[in-house]
Amino acid sequence: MIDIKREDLLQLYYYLKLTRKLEDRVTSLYHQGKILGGAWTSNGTEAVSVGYGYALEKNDIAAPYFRDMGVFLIRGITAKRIMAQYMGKKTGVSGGKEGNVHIGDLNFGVLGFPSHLSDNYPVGTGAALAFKIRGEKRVVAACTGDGGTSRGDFHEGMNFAAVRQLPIVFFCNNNQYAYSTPLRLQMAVKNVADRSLAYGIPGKIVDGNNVIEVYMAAKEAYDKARNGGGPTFIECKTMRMHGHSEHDSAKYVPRELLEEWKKRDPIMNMEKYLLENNISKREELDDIGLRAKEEIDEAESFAMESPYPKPEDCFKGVYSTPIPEE
Amino acid sequence: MIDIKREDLLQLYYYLKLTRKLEDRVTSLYHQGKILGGAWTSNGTEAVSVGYGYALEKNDIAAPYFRDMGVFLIRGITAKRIMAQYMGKKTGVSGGKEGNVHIGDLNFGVLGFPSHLSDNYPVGTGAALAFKIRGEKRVVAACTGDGGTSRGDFHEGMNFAAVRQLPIVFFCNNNQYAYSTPLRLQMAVKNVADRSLAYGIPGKIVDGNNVIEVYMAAKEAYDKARNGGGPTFIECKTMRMHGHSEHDSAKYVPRELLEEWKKRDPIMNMEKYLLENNISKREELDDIGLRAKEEIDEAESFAMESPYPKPEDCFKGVYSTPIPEE
Amino acid sequence: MREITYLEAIKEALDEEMTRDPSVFILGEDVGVYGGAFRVTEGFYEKYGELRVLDTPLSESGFTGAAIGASLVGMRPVVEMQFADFISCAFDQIVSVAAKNHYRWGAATPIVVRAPYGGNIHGGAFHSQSIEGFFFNVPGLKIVAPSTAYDAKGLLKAAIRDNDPVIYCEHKYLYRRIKDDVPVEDYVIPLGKARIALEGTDVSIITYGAMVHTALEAAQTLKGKGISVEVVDLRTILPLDKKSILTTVKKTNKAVILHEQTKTGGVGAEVSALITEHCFEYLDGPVIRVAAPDTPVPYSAQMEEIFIPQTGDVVSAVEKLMHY
Amino acid sequence: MREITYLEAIKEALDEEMTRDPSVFILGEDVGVYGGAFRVTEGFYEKYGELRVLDTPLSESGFTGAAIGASLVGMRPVVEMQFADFISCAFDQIVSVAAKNHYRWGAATPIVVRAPYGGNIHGGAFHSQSIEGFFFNVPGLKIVAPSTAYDAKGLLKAAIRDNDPVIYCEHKYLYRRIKDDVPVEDYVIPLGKARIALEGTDVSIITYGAMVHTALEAAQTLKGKGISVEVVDLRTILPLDKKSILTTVKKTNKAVILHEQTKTGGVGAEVSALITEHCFEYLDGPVIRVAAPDTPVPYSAQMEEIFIPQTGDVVSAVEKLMHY
Ligand SMILES: Cc1ncc(C[n+]2csc(CCOP(=O)(O)OP(=O)(O)O)c2C)c(N)n1
Ligand SMILES: Cc1ncc(C[n+]2csc(CCOP(=O)(O)OP(=O)(O)O)c2C)c(N)n1
Ligand SMILES: [Mg+2]
Ligand SMILES: [Mg+2]
Repeated sequence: MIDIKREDLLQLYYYLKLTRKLEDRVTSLYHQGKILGGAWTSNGTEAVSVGYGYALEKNDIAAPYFRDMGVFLIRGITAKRIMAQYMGKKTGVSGGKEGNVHIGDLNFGVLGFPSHLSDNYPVGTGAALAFKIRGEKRVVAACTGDGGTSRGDFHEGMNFAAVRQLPIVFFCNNNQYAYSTPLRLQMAVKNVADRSLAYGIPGKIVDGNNVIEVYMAAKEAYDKARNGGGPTFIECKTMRMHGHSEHDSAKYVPRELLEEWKKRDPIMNMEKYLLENNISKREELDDIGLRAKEEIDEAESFAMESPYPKPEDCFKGVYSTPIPEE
Repeated sequence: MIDIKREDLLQLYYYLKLTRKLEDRVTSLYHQGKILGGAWTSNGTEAVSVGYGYALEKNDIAAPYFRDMGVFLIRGITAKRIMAQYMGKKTGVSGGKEGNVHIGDLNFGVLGFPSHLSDNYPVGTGAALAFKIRGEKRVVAACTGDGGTSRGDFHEGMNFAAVRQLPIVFFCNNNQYAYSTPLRLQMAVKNVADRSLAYGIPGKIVDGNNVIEVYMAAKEAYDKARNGGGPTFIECKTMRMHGHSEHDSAKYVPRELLEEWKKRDPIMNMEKYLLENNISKREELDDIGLRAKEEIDEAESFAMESPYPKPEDCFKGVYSTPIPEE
Repeated sequence: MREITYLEAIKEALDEEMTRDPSVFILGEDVGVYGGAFRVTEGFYEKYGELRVLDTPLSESGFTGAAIGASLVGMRPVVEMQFADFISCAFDQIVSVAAKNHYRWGAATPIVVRAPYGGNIHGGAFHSQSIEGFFFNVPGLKIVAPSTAYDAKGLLKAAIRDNDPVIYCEHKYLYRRIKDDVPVEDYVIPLGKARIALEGTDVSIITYGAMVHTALEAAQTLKGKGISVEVVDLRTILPLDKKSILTTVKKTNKAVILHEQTKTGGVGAEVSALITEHCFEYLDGPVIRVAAPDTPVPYSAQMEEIFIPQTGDVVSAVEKLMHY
Repeated sequence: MREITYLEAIKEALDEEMTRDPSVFILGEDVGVYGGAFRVTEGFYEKYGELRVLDTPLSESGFTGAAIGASLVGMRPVVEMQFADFISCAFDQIVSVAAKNHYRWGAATPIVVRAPYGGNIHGGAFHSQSIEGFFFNVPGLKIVAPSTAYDAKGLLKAAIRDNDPVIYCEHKYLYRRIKDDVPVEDYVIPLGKARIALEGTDVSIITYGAMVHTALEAAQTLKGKGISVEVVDLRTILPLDKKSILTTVKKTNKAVILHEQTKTGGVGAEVSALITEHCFEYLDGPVIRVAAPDTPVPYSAQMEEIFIPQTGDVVSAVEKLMHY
């Protein structure tokens, strides 16, 4: 029996459910034409963001990418604000300036996700550098996709963090595909974690569909980083169960592959674990699921009823310190 | 006894001498104020460019960086044109448009060096891709410095070449420093070659002060690439014996380190090898040295006597196909 | 003749050029098996094989640099940016290598970089940008921005056959929204030449890309008000067709410049400067620019609608100028 | 007061700001032990230690991104590009992340990117560029370009204390060539405000950076010819000080814009467009631009001399305008 408090295990389960339910709702709202623009979800890979997000401490910083819904929710960015963001409402995380998963809020220690994949690797590294300069015992968690690891910024961020032994843990949500591009056209190594050898950063591989495994690995790496042990790279092997975005039927993914992974659904895994080890009961889990559902119901109505931003909002906020026009 | 024809061994020696003499001449001309702008040399590391350059075949392509004088000379870009380029003359490689080591000439299969380090890794990869698409048995040799391997383009070029198993061999002139920056601030791995693990590209380490070792390793890797075996990365361990450029006294380099490496001078090494194995005699080597010296003397007078470009040349050549202004 | 969409026109140009010339090939993210995020290269992978329609790793600098290298040894690569916005990651290769190769060492770099750009698709700051401003001050590059299916095909063929690096700005909003007559026979539209999209006598609207349609709509409305508008479609924005710009202004003596790109430092600034520099004495009034405000592209529909210049904005600008 | 060089002024600003505010730190290539390629940070490593004067790996995108990240959690990083030209490698981080953070998610990004730019040093295409054009069409950025030691110090302090990303264009040619009075007391020069470098009545030369000195020389010559020139030093080029630009033109009714940056799509185009847009009726003649030709920076002295605008070019441009 691994030593995670029962309440933490139940919280992990709760966030898995909340993430799944939020994104499932987004999916159906998208098909009803109630979402503005596109809709991306992390379906099937929720254990990654929930696991590494939950292992962070309050003052730590997350530099996520766009399949990290669990992180947003765990850090305290509410389902209401996220749902409103999907609908382009004034009450959304960005007041309507940004959409869907392009989320960031310093009040909750979440650095904004720039579409350009892996840009947050160097950015996260910089936050970790600040902590080292100031001698603060805080860590950064940065995440990207398997495709994102092919970018120069992945290389430059990892290398700088390694040279300066910064308090940052790099995660990769290896969901087998980058849009339609399979791993074999993305890299010539067997594991994404093999990439970390180039930097002298220890690379770990975990089952990305097992939230406890992700959580434990993250916690261990954070502790190490927090105590001056330097960065770790953690590859979470999982599978993207939806298309790249909700408009994509993903015909390019072999059905058998999906069937295989369906049997390893992260929520199912967690339920099984909690029940078989008598940590929880069916009823309790159902209650948690219900709580999550209600939260999403509220989020949806909140978002639906929220006002749209004013057109003039467009002109505001380009600068933090605008130069007064006389 | 390794199997390199005697004439090849003597040619390798000749190009080592020619490179050294050309760059030494540039250095003294620089201090006499006869060079336009700065002067960079490869002093102490000549075996790298001479070794990998000499191993190339006529139709192969070089994507060099700025300490690859041996490659320029071996490919057929004459000392005259190079010296004239250093002086900003019309007869220089670029007709005065470019200076010093910013050299390229497709007539000799040399892709131009863009200052931005490692930009030539993806560029070289593209030339190799063209050969693969057309089914030509040609290879590309790309080179950069140890510092250059920290750039994103190093990562993106290596990764693409590996995924597509392209006919390219990547070299790194590891001369211990990037300007004033020592390896320990550049990377957290022991060998630059460790970086190649991230791509599934075999990494080799050779003595960069032993031209025969560099030549043999390059030849072997070219043969492999030429026959569909994919890319190889070759780290040439050596030492930059001058400053970053001729204006830099390199106080930041420990004198003892230079003393150590002085004993391993690549030209001295080669002379020793040729004499001890009775491949050549003192007189013959002196003749070769004299031939090299004369070539540089001619190059200098040619450059000195050459005209400067016309000011109006400035406006020409921006486009290959200019749009006629009516 | 038959009508095809802007997207079909791009697709046809690529297809015909690849058939005509074995040195033409395509590389980018998801252009192969998937046929591209916008389906522009659908079926190409099956038709031309995996070595001429290459799915690349997620690395814009890497595959753009590779395109440059391939072009230096005789190929004519067409790079697809999944969205124009990601061209920022390839900026160095385009500006430091491609743009300067010919001047620095005499090497032609015949690459085309396809940049699906522009707003009105609820894409936000990273899927809606007009990126011509990144490159407009970089000598050595050519930039085109077709507004019709006819131009999309003819300009892409010209770009592919040209020996210089060309950034081909294709407007995402037009992909499936416009259709026009496109000949089946091979044709090219010369780079660097603008066209008169509508003849007029009172005022000139100089524009390009999707805004050409906004200009034509505005011209319709203004016609009803008795104002005859000449609409000039630049087609190529780098280098600019100075002659056509000056000719129309000398004719109408009034100029309004329209673009979706943000105002400060936009193409309109250069066009305006050229006009005052070269035909100041012909001007009846100030040269007016109608452009997006100096902000990133906002997400919400309400904000994006005032971000992107609308017909009404153009109409009032013209009227303001007429009553100057 | 005492006279110090442009380079010493930059150095003093950095030194004083680092002493004043522990959140200010420096990162870049060779800025530590070596003191920077141009020796701007000489002695800083010894004084502030290796965590506040960081020698980075050779990776502009990486360390610029790191500066952005540090700034998001309370630091005020000053990034040194070894040469401005290499900023092309950091383009994506500056344009996609730094410039858009505040608009997209309300986060201030107080970074300064020092860009040693400009020609006249026989550096060629990769060590002489004016890079303001890369960023001039990007909302969210601020760009400054001091012309004197006094401005160099005051603008750098203002840039460091500002909460937005600022690209600080320091002209390499001026480093040790100019000296002027700089107070020992702390002072800042507000961003976004131009200055009158020379009062005059007949014609305005609007310029910035090293060209301010060329403009002043030209003004001297023209004075001898009885022409009174007003020289406006923009100081900040993004956002532009519209008010000062329009004020001088309304006063002299004639404008010449001068910059070392290449002409097409340069800052001069925007200034020209602003002038015709907002004070057309005040103009006695066309707005003339004197700028570098649309080519990469050539290496040889003979070519570079006609690439970079010379005093004579400015004098004849002004005379041409006076006789218009
Ligand atoms: C630099 C960059 N290029 C292209 C894109 C467009 N794009 C968005 S997601 C995606 C695939 C990402 O794959 P991966 O990194 O594996 O993440 P996943 O979507 O699988 O979670 C691409 C190409 C982007 N966001 N950033
Ligand atoms: C992208 C980029 N950044 C900065 C520079 C400036 N610069 C020129 S050489 C050099 C050091 C290069 O070190 P290394 O790669 O080890 O090559 P070496 O000079 O040692 O041969 C630097 C920083 C550059 N040329 N390119
Ligand atoms: Mg993936
Ligand atoms: Mg080195």
